[in-house]
Amino acid sequence: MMLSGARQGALSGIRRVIATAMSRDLSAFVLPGPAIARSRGLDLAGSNLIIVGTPRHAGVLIIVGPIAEGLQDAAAVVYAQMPRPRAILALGAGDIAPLPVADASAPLTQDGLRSGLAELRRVVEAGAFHVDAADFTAAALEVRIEYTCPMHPEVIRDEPGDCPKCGMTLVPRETSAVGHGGHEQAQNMAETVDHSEHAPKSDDSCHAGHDETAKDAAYTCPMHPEVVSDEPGKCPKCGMNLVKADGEGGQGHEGHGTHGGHDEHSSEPVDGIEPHFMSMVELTKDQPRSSDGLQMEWIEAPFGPFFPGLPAGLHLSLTLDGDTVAGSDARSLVGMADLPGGTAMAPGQFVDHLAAMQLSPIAYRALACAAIEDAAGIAFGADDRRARAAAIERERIASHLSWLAEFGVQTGFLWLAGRAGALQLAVQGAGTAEIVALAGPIGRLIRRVQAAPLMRMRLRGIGRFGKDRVAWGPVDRARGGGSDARSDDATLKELGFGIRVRNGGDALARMMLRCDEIDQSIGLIATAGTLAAPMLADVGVVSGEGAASIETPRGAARLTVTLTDGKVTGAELETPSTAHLALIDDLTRQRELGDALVAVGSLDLSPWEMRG
Amino acid sequence: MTVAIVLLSLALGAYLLAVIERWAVHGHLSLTGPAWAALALLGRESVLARKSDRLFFEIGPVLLLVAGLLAVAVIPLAPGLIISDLATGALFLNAALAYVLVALIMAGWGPNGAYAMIAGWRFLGQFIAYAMLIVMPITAVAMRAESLSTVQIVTSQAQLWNVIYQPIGFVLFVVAAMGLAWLPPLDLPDATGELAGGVEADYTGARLAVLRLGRMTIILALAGATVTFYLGGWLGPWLPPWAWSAIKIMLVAAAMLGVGRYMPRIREARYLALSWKLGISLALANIFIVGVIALVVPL
Amino acid sequence: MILELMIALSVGAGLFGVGLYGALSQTNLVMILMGVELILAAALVNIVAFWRYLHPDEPAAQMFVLIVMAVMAVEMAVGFGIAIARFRVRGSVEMEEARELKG
Amino acid sequence: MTGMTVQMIFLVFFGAAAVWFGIVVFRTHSMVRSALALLFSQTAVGAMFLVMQAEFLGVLQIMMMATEMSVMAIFMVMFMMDPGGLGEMDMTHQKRLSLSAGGIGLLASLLLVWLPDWGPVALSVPGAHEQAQALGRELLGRSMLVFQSAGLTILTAMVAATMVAIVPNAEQRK
Repeated sequence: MMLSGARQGALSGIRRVIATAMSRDLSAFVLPGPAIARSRGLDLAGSNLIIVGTPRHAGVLIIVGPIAEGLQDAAAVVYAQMPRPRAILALGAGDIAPLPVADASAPLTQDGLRSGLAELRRVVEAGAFHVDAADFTAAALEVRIEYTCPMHPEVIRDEPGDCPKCGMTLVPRETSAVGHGGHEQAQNMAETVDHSEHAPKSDDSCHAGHDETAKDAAYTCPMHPEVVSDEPGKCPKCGMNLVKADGEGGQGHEGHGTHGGHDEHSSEPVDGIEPHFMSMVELTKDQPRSSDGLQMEWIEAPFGPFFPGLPAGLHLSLTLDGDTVAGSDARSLVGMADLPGGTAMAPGQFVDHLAAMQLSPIAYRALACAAIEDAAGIAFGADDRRARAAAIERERIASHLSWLAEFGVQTGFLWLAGRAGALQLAVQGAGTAEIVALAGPIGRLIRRVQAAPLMRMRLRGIGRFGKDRVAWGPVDRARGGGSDARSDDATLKELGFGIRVRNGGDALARMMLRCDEIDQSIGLIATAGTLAAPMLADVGVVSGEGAASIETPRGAARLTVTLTDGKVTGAELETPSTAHLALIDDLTRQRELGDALVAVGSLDLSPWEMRG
Repeated sequence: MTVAIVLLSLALGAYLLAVIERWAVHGHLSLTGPAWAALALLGRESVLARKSDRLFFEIGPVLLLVAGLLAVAVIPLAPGLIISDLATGALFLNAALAYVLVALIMAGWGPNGAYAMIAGWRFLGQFIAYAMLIVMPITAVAMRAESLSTVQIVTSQAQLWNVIYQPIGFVLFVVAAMGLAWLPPLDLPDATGELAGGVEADYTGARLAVLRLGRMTIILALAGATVTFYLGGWLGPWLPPWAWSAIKIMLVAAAMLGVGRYMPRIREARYLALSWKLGISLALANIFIVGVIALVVPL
Repeated sequence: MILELMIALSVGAGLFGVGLYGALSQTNLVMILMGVELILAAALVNIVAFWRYLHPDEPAAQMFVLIVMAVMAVEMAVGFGIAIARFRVRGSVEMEEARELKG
Repeated sequence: MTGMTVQMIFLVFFGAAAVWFGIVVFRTHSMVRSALALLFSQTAVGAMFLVMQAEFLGVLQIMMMATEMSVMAIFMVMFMMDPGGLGEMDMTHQKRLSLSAGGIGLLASLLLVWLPDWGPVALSVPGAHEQAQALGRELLGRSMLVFQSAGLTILTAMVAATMVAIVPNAEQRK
């Protein structure tokens, strides 16, 4: 019996002791992330695990639920980055390709976790070392060696040589064989950046440059890039010698093209400068300046999709100038559940399909039910509506607590992380009575967080944006906005709902507001007195248009469905997080790295409900 | 003999600290946990990052450990129980701790990774801002003891511990010490939520074990320095001197490790500004006050 | 005993030679500063050697060492100040390009 | 006599280390390595001080240089176009001149070292404690003025350097 990621070597002597130690001390990296695990009701903190923030320090990869195919490459890289011996524990994951077969599998429940861990410990103790341990390979890991110029990242060759622009020796660089591999290369880890990289490198431009340089070289005039000829000669305009330039040289490939004009071999020797001196001024003149006028190396570092403290599944890649963010590229790797286009779908199936969205399933289930019932013209009794509203409020509490926990991880406030996580697990699936009973501890937590002076110091003024930007839900209400789908909901009016607003529009206001809302939601549930997860009533064979709008924990989501004789044939869904994704660039630009990440975290994005 | 005793107690202290840190970071308290963790680390393969600066990558953790050991060498645990009682002990402590910076820059530059590199340079700024707050309070301490020898500094506190004699210096020194050992909430170089481990991010296996051991040594050395300079070293009633030193050092170290659990990480900009604007002026004021007191009331 | 003095002074001479070469040969301001640092280190070695082997009872020599260290610090501070200012304006601290002072 | 020879051995060792690292500074391509090589050269010099029983000075040198050279390192990374040394580019000029200058300097100083008669050599030095105290009395007594002016110089240099370095006004940020 041997681990999928066993380490070479016979299991004997000291190795037995070490294997025992590994089975005792399981340091785990959670896929897609601890927040998802909690929302699925897994208590990782309480199961004698060490949850680490980087795969390099992990010995076990815990996979929670099936891996979205947008994350498969990333998962492969994460697994590859774990030092051997490494093990996989799959909880209700099903097929986990491209990863090797899991060493222990279990259903996605707390008991499953417990039994799975027990089995895993046995497997690790027995199979941590093996003489014929196999290597792990995946498409995302195949690297190609290419040669690039330290000064001109857009120059890429397949074989070593000199840079056609500055004559420097090209240096080898590894890039992924698959597209965008360069990002996944470094999921959660430092990307292996050249220390000598001066301009923001994006794989697109690299590959584009690669394709272009594959064409045979042209000769162009240093001063007049538009002059391009196939053989060397003099420029018709200024009579200078034409210089050899690669395919993009004459075409001004994003401002780098003009470098072709400063090829030191062609520039006229200036008195006082020795020939063949490499002028840094000319080499760097066209490269972007940073805010303080001091031009640093630009490094593009990935933060996600599995970065500790950031929402799992969010691909956030920051271009760093020193430790200041010079640019950002954020998108969702998972995307939201795609809706039926022409194909008809049974209502129940449609509801489950929408509820499959991570992090706030109940809200979306309720949304789907409401929309379909509206289309079918079904009305409810007050109790039923109250019970649904209460269920959504309960999910709001859990979601905000989960956000607090992640925020605690991000800001290093570990006490908050542990406490909020535990309370979230307690709230999920709790009945009215339990929630009312939990009001005490939750209230204490909230008051303590809201009062913590260092927290104010940390958050005030970070991620502030004005009223002109589009925002939904708590993010909007934290800047004094009034968007809340609950405010025109009769049921919640009966429960005495009144919209909560904070001014300030920065991370601090968002945290304060979410704390307020947790408080408020507990009150609402208490007054409702009843709580039931939404169940779809039986729609007969009817046709019609229906629309519904529900305030999810992240903002208002709107759904319109078309029923044609009992089947859902068309649907339109608007989710809040998609709008928030557009905020990231402004909130991070020219911020110190830590502040930028906190600003992103304070938005409480959910990649699972974005159009990726 | 002395060396053996000191190193043994150092190892014991480091292990206890590891237990405490495990509780502070991961929230479980187990006496055997760190032992298993250390064994597991030694068993894992030690990955060498692609295109890394091999030399720095290897030297960084070792240099960290060596710096810690050198710093420990001038900390008296009891009368006579000190590896070397230098005439310039207090200064030597600074010199040794200064190489923590070099070690972290090496460890940050070595693996050729963005997180590690940023972490290393972050620590440079942090260190330069806070080395001042290590040196200047020590100056005031030495002024009272009229010597740089750590033993004499301890004996000079026979009547009154420096924590009462110069409280400003004590506060500054403790804060600066926590910054120097990058303990939360001042853990900018390995902030999990910002740099996914920072300098530690690319280290695995045995190298990571050395790095963590080195950090434990640094923390112990700084706790020992705090005790020596401000809490009267081995001085205390009833118990034997070595017991007093052990208790004080472990308490200080545990406090340094535990406090970070209950507060968020501080913002880098504000943190540096605090040192340059407030800290250094306070340290100067501290030196002035201590000088005046030393002139007026000989104690 | 005289031999130790000779050794120390020779080391100083070696550092001086290397530093001089560096200060003259490098094109980058920071590298030039490094050369100067080496030259000053040579001076330090010599002063300490003289103090140790010729006038051990003269603390003024040690004081002199402190002054030289201060000079090193000053040189670094001013040099880096100039480097930053120049880099801000010209985007380079390559002395090859500092032609303003070349007649 | 053995003590002497031990001292001699250590002097040779650390001296060789100092010079060797000094050469490495200008030989390596990686800028961070170059800065840290200078650091180790200076540290070796500090170790020589310790060997020559100037304890205070040695420790001070070792301490100061660690921070100073780390700052040097980050400036190298900031200001060089190829800090990783991956491009293996040449950053020297007037090689022949500087080589000859360095060589001549070296030879001249070696001559100066070995030719003259240095007269009687002191065998013993005061202990570290006495040294520290004597130095303190010297600094705060006879040489107070010099020391004060050195301090003022540093202060002035710090202020001046900062003034030169910071952005003069907001519009230059653009």
